Amino acid sequence: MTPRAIAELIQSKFKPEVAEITEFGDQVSVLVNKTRILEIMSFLRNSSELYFDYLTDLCGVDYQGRKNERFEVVYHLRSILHNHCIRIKAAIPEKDCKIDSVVRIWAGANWHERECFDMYGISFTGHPDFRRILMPDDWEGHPLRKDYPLKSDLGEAEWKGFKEVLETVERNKKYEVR
Amino acid sequence: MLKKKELSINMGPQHPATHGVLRLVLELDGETVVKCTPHVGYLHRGTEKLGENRTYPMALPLTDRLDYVSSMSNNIGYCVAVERLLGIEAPARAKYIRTIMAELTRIANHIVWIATHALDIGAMTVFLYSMRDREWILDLYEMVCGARLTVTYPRIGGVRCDIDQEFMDSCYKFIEDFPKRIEEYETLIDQNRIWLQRTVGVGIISAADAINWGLTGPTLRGSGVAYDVRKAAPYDAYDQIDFEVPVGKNCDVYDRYRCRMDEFRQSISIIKQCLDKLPDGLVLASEAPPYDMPIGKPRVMPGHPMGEILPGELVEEKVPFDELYSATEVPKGELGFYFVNDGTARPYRMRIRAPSFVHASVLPKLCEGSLVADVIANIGTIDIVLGECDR
Amino acid sequence: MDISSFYGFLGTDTTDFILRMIIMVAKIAVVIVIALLHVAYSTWFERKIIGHMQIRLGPMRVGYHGLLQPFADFVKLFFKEDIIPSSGDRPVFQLAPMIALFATISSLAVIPFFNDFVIAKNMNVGLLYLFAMSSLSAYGIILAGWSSNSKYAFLGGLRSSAQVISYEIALALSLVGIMVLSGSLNLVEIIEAQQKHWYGMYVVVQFPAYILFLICAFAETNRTPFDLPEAESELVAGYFVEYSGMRFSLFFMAEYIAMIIMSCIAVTCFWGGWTLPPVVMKALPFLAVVPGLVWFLLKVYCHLFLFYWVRATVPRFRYDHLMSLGWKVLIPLALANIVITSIVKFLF
Amino acid sequence: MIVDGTTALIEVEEGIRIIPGANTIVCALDKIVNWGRKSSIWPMTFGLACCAIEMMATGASHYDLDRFGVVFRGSPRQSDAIIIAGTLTKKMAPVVRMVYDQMPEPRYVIAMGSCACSGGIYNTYSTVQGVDTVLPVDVYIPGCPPRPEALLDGLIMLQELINKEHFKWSRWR
Repeated sequence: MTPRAIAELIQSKFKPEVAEITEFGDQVSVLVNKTRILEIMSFLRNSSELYFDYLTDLCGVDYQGRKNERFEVVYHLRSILHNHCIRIKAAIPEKDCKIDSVVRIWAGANWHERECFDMYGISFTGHPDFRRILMPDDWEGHPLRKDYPLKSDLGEAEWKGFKEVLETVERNKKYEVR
Repeated sequence: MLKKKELSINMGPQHPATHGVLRLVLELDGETVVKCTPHVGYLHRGTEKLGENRTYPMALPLTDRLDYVSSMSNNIGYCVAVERLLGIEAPARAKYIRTIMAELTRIANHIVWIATHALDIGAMTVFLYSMRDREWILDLYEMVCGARLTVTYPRIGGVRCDIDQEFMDSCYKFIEDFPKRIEEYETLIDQNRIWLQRTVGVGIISAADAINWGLTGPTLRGSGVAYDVRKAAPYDAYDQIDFEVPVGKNCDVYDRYRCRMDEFRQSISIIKQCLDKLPDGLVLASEAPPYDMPIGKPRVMPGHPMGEILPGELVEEKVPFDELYSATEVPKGELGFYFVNDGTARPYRMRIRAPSFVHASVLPKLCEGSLVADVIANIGTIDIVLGECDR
Repeated sequence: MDISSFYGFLGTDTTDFILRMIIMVAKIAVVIVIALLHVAYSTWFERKIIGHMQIRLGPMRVGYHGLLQPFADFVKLFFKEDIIPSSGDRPVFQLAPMIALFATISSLAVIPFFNDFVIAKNMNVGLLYLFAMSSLSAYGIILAGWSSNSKYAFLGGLRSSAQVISYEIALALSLVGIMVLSGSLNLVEIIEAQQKHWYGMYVVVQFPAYILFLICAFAETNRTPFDLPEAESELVAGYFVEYSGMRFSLFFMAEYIAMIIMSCIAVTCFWGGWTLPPVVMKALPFLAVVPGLVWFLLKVYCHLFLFYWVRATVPRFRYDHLMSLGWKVLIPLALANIVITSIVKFLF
Repeated sequence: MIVDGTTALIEVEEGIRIIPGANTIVCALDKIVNWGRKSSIWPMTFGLACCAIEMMATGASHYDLDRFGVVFRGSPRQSDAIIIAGTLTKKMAPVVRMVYDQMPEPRYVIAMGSCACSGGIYNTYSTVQGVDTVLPVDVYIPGCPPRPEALLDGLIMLQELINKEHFKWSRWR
């Protein structure tokens, strides 16, 4: 099936949920409401003509000040059987920063969702093992947000684990013979 | 009553067998692993954030350092993605050169894989034999671009410079001689009873599970799923090349090993075909962006000039964002780049879908219930590189 | 019981006693010094052999072709800081490497190096003594693993104890055939018994036992493919993961001496020790001018080479495979060998 | 010679006092100890990122670190040097420091690659700008990644550094 046809099928099936369909090149993205995301995803996974058995990627995007809803969670789906793919996006407002987890549908979503939380602070309800993944557990802030600094010097906001190391270094300097 | 307590051991981040800085917390009952929790992120360098602050040509060197074992493939994956985004078509000769390079990289990567995998299982000679042959490929790299590891040879819209006759001759010699070296590795381990005992029936993951977990590359194909981006969505010259996708049957460590060994031979055949068919012409498209690509202004709807959008301000009209996901088959699996572009020369969002990240997530499934020694075999078989996993 | 007969072997005369003591101490000193030199050079030999097998050179820069490498390593280790983990069991931690080393070194007492040169000459339980000492050195390993208070060391120690216990049985059983044939446990008598046959080496008639013995010897000395207690990719360095400096080198020495001892046992029990087979001596009588020690060492070096060769070739066993190999294959085969040998000896 | 409280120390320079005659012993021993240390540097099997692959390549048959007596050891307790090969992240910094603290004296640190020297191209929220903020570095090897020849050069420089050491063996207890 062409991506366009898939998008139209989704739209016909979940009419009120689909907010927008955009196209770039041969790729189509479908923006849906986050409330029934689990239902939509189960349909995509289980319907025999679509059969998206393979979650290629799951990531977040921060549209701070560029779009009405600050965050979007992007799902890239692929069907190995039919060799077609689609992009599903779910808009997430900053105030209600959570969405249902799809780990039950695709086990591979596990780490992607954790990373999405780590980088953007989007919570996934129903995730079996929900904690930070790339940054240390007690890291403050979500680095890939657009208002997070890029450079190394975080000043006061420095991770306290790293501060402790620097203290150890200071403490042990007197034992070094150089 | 004796109280039974699992022994929890911490493997890594500094451990000889964790291929970098992967950390596993294992809970052991005797020698059996009851629970396995991988911890990643010890090499999280903020590549995605850094990429969002650089122009497309300038973010290219970052991709080398993702999967540093197969840096050329990452470069190609990135270039293909940006070309698709910016609508640039690389010349035919460049496409063929890239295909040759991608396959050389596949061989180099699998060499490092077999080296470390065998070393972990205890066969140290395979490591030294195969690292010797890797130098050969690195010499070929040096011949075209002067660098060994982080090459940055491909460019958006082609490759940096043309290959010469000397490279062609060396390459022909390489593809002629290398099959003998593969046989050498196979002599050492293929029929070795200890190797078979360590790999056959270990780390089984069924085809359905493998798809469900999102595995790609030889790790997926070892489970019998013939999914290969080179076939499913061809890029570069792969649609003009005739090759097979080796698949396994028994979904275990041994089959994944066999898959990679067969990929050596397929890669050699691809390189041979590419060298034979290599067309003449330019190697860099004329519309390729220069290195100091002007950043430009973001596409905004009228009434919202650049720089006046404050954080938290509500934008009434929708802003056009180009979105593109592009996948290429790197030696480890499917490397995807997802770009959100707002019209500037900088990606608004650069997402890297790294195969190692997905593969590392499947470790608990592979390891739980097996022995400590199998954990080592399993880490080896999924072929992860932490640079790519943590980004 | 007459006390003089109890000390009779030392002689009644005081000067005679002192003389014997001096000779004894000199013998011990010579053997230990030579053994330690062998340890030093067997590490060099190993690095060279494995290097050349792996198309590289091995040590080259320290001395001619790296000949001084073992001494450099020793000097460095000797002057290295010695760390004792504060959470570990301090006395046991210090004791463990000594047990490992002294148990292996004292095995040298019963090895006949050449004709009439053996420290404890009339030890009529020589083989049993060797087994006892090699089991004793396992204590060193287990205690090291326990006292380090590190999980890797602990797992290494556990693996090692299980491995040594299981392979000890097969090792001893594989030599029972030799005992049956020679009718003695004294190593010198075993060599002399071999000389009575035209072939002069029990390896000819006890070939299966020899293979069994070799496999068990690899396991006893924790060498590849049975190097599970110190499996680098699994347990970092196994039982001596917490040891640094000199204490670590004691373990290192113990391992290499154990390897040399195993080779010595193999040479003594299966290859006729310092002797050559009578059939060879008859054919090539000029070989008699070569001292026996040369043949002995040559045979030992061949066995050491085998150790290194195997290390460069095969991967490592998995723990359960190791156990099932030991209990389900080696021990039954060794028992079968005993039965067959005894029947054959009884019939002929 | 007996050194006790009564032995007079000679002040050769402002603040530097020596035991008279001790240099004949000290210097000879220094030479032996330094020779031993420089001829058998055992670095730890410890790779962080890209440079680790070049480190592996240097250890493998083509470049063969074993020629210099360099053997990789898995345990920090038995290693003399730590080669920081790759980017050091803030999450990894406590681990690296801990591993370094576990190493026995004398211990040497080689910063391999531009990331370890200065942070390299990665000036981001999660990376440490140069490993010398965490560890005392002896030798810096620039390059991204350094070629194996550069690593060999760095090791030879470390050997020269060790050769100039004086009285460092006194720390052995």
